[in-house]
Amino acid sequence: MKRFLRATLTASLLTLPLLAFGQDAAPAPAPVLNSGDTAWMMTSTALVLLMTIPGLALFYGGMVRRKNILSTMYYSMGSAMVVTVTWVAIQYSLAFSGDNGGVIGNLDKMFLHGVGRDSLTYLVPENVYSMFQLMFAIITVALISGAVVERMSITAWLVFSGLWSILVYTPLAHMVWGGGWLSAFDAKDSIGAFFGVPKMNALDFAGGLVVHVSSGVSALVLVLLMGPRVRYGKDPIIPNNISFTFIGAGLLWVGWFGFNAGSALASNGLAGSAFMVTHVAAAVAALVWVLIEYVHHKKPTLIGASTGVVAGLVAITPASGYVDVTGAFVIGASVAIVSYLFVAFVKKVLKYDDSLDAFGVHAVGGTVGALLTGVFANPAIGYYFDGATGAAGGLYGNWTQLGIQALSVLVAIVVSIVGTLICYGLVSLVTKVRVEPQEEVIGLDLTQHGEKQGDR
Amino acid sequence: MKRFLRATLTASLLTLPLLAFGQDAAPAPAPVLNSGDTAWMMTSTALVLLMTIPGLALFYGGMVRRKNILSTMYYSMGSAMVVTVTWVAIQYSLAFSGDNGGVIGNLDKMFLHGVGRDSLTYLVPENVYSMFQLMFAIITVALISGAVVERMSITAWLVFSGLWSILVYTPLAHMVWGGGWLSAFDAKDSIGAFFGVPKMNALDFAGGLVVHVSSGVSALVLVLLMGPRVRYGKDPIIPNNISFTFIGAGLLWVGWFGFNAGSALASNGLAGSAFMVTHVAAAVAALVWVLIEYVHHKKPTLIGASTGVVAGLVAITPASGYVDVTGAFVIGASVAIVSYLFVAFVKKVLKYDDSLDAFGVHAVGGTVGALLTGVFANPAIGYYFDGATGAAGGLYGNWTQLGIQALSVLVAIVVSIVGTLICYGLVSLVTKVRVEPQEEVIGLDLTQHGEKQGDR
Amino acid sequence: MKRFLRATLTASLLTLPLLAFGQDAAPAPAPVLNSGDTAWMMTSTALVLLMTIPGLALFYGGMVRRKNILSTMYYSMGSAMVVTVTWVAIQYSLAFSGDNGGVIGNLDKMFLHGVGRDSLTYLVPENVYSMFQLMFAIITVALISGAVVERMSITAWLVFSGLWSILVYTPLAHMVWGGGWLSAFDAKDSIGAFFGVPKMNALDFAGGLVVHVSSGVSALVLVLLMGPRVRYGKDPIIPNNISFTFIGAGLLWVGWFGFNAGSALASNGLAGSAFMVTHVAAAVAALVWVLIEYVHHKKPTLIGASTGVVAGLVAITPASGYVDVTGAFVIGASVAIVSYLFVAFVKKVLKYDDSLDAFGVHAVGGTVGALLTGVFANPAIGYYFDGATGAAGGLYGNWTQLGIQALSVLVAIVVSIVGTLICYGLVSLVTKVRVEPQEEVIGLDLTQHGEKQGDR
Amino acid sequence: MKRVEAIVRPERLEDIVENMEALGHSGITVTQVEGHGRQKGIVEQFRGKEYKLMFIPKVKIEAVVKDELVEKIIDAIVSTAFTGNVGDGKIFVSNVEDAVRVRTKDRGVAAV
Amino acid sequence: MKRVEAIVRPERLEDIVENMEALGHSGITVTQVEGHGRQKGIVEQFRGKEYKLMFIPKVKIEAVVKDELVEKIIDAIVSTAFTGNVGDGKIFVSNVEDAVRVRTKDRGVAAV
Amino acid sequence: MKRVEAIVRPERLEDIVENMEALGHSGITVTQVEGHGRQKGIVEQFRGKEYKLMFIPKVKIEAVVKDELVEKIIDAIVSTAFTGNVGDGKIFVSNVEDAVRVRTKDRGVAAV
Ligand SMILES: Nc1ncnc2c1ncn2[C@@H]1O[C@H](COP(=O)(O)OP(=O)(O)O)[C@@H](O)[C@H]1O
Ligand SMILES: Nc1ncnc2c1ncn2[C@@H]1O[C@H](COP(=O)(O)OP(=O)(O)O)[C@@H](O)[C@H]1O
Ligand SMILES: Nc1ncnc2c1ncn2[C@@H]1O[C@H](COP(=O)(O)OP(=O)(O)O)[C@@H](O)[C@H]1O
Repeated sequence: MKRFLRATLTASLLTLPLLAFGQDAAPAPAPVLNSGDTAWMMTSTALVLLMTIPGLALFYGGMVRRKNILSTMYYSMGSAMVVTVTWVAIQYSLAFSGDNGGVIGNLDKMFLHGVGRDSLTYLVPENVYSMFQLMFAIITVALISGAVVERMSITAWLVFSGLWSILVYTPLAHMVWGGGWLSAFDAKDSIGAFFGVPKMNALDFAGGLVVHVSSGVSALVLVLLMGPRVRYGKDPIIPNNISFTFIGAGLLWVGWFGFNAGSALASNGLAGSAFMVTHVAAAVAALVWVLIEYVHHKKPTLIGASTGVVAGLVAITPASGYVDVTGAFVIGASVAIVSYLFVAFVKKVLKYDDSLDAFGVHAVGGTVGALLTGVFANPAIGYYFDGATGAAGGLYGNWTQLGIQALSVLVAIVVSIVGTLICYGLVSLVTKVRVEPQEEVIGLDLTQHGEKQGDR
Repeated sequence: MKRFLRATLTASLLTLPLLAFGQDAAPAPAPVLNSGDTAWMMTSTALVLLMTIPGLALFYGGMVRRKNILSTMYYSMGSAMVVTVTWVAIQYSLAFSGDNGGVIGNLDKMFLHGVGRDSLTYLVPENVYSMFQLMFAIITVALISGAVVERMSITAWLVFSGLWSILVYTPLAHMVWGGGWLSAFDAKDSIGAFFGVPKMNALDFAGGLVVHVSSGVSALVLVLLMGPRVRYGKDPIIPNNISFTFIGAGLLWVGWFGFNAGSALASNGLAGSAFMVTHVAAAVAALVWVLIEYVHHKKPTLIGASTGVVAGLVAITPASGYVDVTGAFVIGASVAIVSYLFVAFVKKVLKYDDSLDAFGVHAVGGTVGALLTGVFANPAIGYYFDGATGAAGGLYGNWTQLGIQALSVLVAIVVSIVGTLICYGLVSLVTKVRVEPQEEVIGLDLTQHGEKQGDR
Repeated sequence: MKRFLRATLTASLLTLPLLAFGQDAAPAPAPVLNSGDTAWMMTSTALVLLMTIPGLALFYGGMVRRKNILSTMYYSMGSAMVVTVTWVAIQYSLAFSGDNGGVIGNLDKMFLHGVGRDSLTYLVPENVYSMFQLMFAIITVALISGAVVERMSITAWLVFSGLWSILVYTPLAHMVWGGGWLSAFDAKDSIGAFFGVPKMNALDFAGGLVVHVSSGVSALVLVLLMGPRVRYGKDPIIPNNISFTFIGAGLLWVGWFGFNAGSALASNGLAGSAFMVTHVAAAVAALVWVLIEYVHHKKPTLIGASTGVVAGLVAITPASGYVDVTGAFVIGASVAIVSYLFVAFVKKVLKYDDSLDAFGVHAVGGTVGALLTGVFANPAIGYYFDGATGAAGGLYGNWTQLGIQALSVLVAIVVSIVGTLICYGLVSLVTKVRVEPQEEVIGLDLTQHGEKQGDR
Repeated sequence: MKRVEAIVRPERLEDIVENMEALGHSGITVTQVEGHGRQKGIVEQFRGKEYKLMFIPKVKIEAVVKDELVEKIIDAIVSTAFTGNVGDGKIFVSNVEDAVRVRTKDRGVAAV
Repeated sequence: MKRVEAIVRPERLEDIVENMEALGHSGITVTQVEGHGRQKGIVEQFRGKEYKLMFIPKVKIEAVVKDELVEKIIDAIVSTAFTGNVGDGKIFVSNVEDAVRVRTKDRGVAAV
Repeated sequence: MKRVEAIVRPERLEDIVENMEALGHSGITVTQVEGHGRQKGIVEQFRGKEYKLMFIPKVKIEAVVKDELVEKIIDAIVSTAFTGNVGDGKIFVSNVEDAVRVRTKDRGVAAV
């Protein structure tokens, strides 16, 4: 994501005819908006919103009990409303304008100040770029809700959404994509230098760390703070609408092309490569998940296949701009195995109630993907943040990358834990985080929203 | 929408290399299809169909009673079928080919006569342009159905769809987007001159007047003519599937990027700007709607948030190519307040049965947006129809624009009222408009379509 | 689909500035990726996946009984998982790399070997092209499932999916789109020469033969081999969720723009033309279907309108890059009439249990479209495979084309019948094809997948 | 105490319950059921075919009432449920031996 | 008059009703219910876990019939509902004191 | 044999059934019903309006039990269904004359 040279390359191709005339002394021409890149980025941005609204809302909404389906969908909707405002107000600026210590940006672009109709980021309108990034911020928060459905107060959730997005998402986005410490090639003035690691070059094409590790880990923290649902483990919790979950998975799959291939920020060969590995990893993960189910329970489930697809998509996310088809196969297969172990066994043993497996799918999948990026990154495909050097993983002789990836996962975990604890504390100050047990029993739809899913 | 210069600018950028060679005496080169613009316009066209089928059908279908869900969806489907045929037959030509008195076009392009594979509108294929415009025509009619669901005969609806689209939509589209009186910079031969207002320059980027005021006002007229549903106000009318309404709102949101940013007719900075304000206004309107609900009833509803989103999208529609982020915030917040007042209070007082608030959301929202465009239009963003002059609202010293906007709303209202009365009369001549009370009680799905939503 | 000259034309336009400088002696410049074409192809690829997941799954899932909805959706999901792997492994290479006897390609591109980030097909990344083609392969298999829902074992289906895609889809795709016998202008070394028909030039823009005739005919073969459902014809089989079917039809409609206009493999005038005729044929077919229903049963049904849309889309598929608006009207109307006769009368008479009319809609629709392409192909629109000659049908003096089309349909039918018989035999060797009658009565969701659609 | 059980057209439900309440009886339990009787089945269509459904949606209204209220309740139901067409429904009366109100543990008629 | 109430497997519904109708009795009311009994619960899966459901879908078929028809109706039901496996269901018979046909206001056995 | 029929809050269902089973009675049939009684209706919102619903979701638990078990079953239900608030529900007891187990063709108490 967001590599400089890549953009420049495209630009120079386009301006080739001009350059060809030996304007040797002339300054580099101002970049000109590329309509194809812009078309793809607007499409991608729309696709990433589709992933959350209605995609994720359906994916999650189908798995809870009928009395909580609207409430579950409302969490996603709430994130979209709140984070849009906080993003435009300060987050875009803090993530993508300037740099302070490699950790956070500045406030120069508050309320999109200075972002005009003709401002460009690479060869696309900065307005589009800011919206593309916003859609990532929205879905990241919404992902967390999978862990706390059926019990978290909607008021608490709305407040939490904004706070978490500011305190956790923004610095991570800056560090990885905004030119901060984790992605910087050699960040002498950064917090990294302070800790003795000025050079990071972590690879996270479309958000393995920023989106999935962060949301998954934060989900687990929330679960541990809030405790399980009433009667958890006693009553079977039967999904109210598995078709909805499947439709949601389908929309996530389709939208994820915008998520990953859109992260090339251009309509080019890198986008095409990301598109391909995204699809392959998703299908492979689903297939492997299904095979495990055959072995484990004889019956392949539709929720299983849907979960497999999502797990595959999660894991390929950080890798999508770096690996080739081999990487896609291995990443897809690995994440299915590891994630299945987590949701089917580890959760049972550890007894935490991560209702819809936000941790088991997103933190685990994001980590698997981030680490394997350090193994399979093929320098013939992606670049480091400086845009000049091809990004190589262990298989291409650069095993250090695996260490860097592990360290960056660690940083994401630490930021997520600390940030979520702070957010939880702040939310608790203004409102109760959990609904009353009696409200939980009746269902959040009626008690929180005064609505019922259907007429029967 | 449809500004000439904008297109020309893009074209000249592309042809720059050619021009750079001092072809001083040469005629302006023929415009060359831009593949990026074309990609975005095809995507946008698909997105606008998605808004109606299945978007609006779901949004509306979820809110009626179970016995009428299929019938409600059928209205949208019916509009799509009928209007496609009438559009290709005569409407496209009447709206976008030639001009008669600033009110209507000619019939030169009946059945797309003369629109070949290589015909261009700006830099995109005219085939695509005609389809993009068609999708607007489809959704506009479908929006009206929200007011008459659960009682209008499907046969009457199919006839009404075609008639209304021809008699009301077509002249409005021509007047505003086809070079007719309302948009013309100085229309000396137009009906405007006759009324002493030759210069209008009304701003309606993506259809505040043409789509929302027209459909919303016509909806109210139909409601008043047809009367309320049997037992309206006695039985509570409980939505049969709020998730469907939410999914529909989500698809509308996503599709609206095609609606508004597509109205730039190019993949450029203006499209990017429209994209951004569209999203911001939607989220702000939803958030404000939710806050009002907190105050009014303690409980924020999912239908409320969904309605807020749609209201915000409606209001930003006319403004989307003219205003900046400030305008988006104000327009989003304003429409939520005004629309809420209408659906929650005014309707109760006036006692008309606008079943799904086609008037309260679309006419009201479209009017709010059209007027505020006259206040917030920022000349650094959009152009008047001539394409040469930046479009300025009151805040940029041109308070006349507000008057022009008010007058154009008035024109849209008058055309809608008169046209709908005529259509209603004509439909009444060929078939009964309303189903029998007994059929209404049993439900329109079974009595009109011989179908039931589900097996239980 | 896949015409050489078309691509070249676009390329030369883009490189015009370079060429203009009289590089007379220079070799033709290497093709440069076109970002607009690439944007449209990535969008189209995503849209074609959307057609299957969740589009077709919803379309079919809504029409079966509640106890089989998940199983029905699983068939589509299963095809997506399995065919992705077999496609990347060998099918893409066999279909689109090299040629053996005009029947099949070679294995040079197994596992996308040699397909790098910068490999192009025409002016788009080959990665994108291979995924676009894959999405076609996925939906084709999934279409077949409509005939065997509610009784075919999921294990058998997964195996069948892969086998059929390799044995039937791959050679057909190669013959029609991969430069094989059916499309080749003059294929002297091909199987055609052997049979005395070296010159074919069959027209199939987006898959009338390859996708619809093949799936529809194979569906019928499976139905005849497997027999009807238990109590077929005794119990009424009432759709469990007609809204789902309608949503599915809507997503198919929207996605089909990617299917047909995407088959131009560029974002150009041909794509725009295909876009237009696709939409028109769909709406006309739906309208005619509805009118037939009015005559036949007085009541127009939502399933009828949805089926009409799909039938229209099927029939325009082979024609979409060749015919103009007149062709679209005639093809749309014809397929509605012929398909209605099949599903409403012929099926009743012949008493086979093609559960969701895969044959009546796809084989019949594909054949109607393929034949009428031979009548209405307008040389001002599309090209033969060589890209140099405009493709003309009977109305433009080339009635031979109708014969060629008929022959190509025949070839598709023969390949499908033989291939499906082989696949069925192979599947029977490894697993039982049909579930036990008792399992069928209880429902496949519980017995095959251990899941239930909802909590009630 | 008697159980009065009426199987009627769904669209008459609200009116019937209002009428029963007007008689001073408030405890009522309603079940969505499907009826099979003389009423001609509903015809549904599916791709050019017509299916006559064996069952028609009905609601069952159950109320356990004091003996002296039975006839009044029957009258209230009949007068509101009546349309004169086949399918108007039926009312059955049977004996109830005991009743318990969970909240108060009242037994017998006091619990109704 | 007796109420014959049978709780049986959903998949046998149509056949049973056809059989009852063959005996000349047409008035039948059907309710979707969930049963709990000796039948082993259905096992559902969710992400690698198995849930044994407490309740199994059943249908309840209710018919108020003339006394002399009771045994025939029972036989008709038993013969069609029988599979020999646990979960085949039960039939209960109880007394009905009065019946009313809303459309005609007939009372008693005439209304059945 | 008696039919014990309890109309209770849906959220108490599982506990009640467990308690009944603990008494050695396993045959139970559950129906989703809607109740109308003293309990204040649920308030639903729709675009700024509030609707008080006439009916509240309840479950009906039916068990045909041996006479000697009736009081124990009632106690088991009351103790678990009780919250002390309006809407806790009611239990009705009526006579059942005969029972048949389809699988074994057992009749009478043996079939319960
Ligand atoms: N003997 C009966 N036992 C149980 N339910 C009955 C009986 N007779 C009628 N019903 C129920 O009453 C409904 C109305 O009865 P029906 O015969 O259709 O109309 P009508 O009462 O006008 O003759 C039926 O659909 C069925 O649910
Ligand atoms: N005593 C009872 N009271 C009410 N319903 C019962 C009773 N016994 C059985 N049932 C119902 O009958 C169904 C079948 O009974 P079950 O015990 O599972 O099978 P079987 O009759 O073969 O022993 C149960 O699911 C339950 O709904
Ligand atoms: N007389 C009755 N006949 C049938 N159902 C009743 C009767 N009384 C109460 N019910 C059912 O019991 C439920 C609870 O009764 P309600 O009056 O609300 O509470 P409470 O028992 O605490 O006074 C009602 O919703 C209704 O379904």
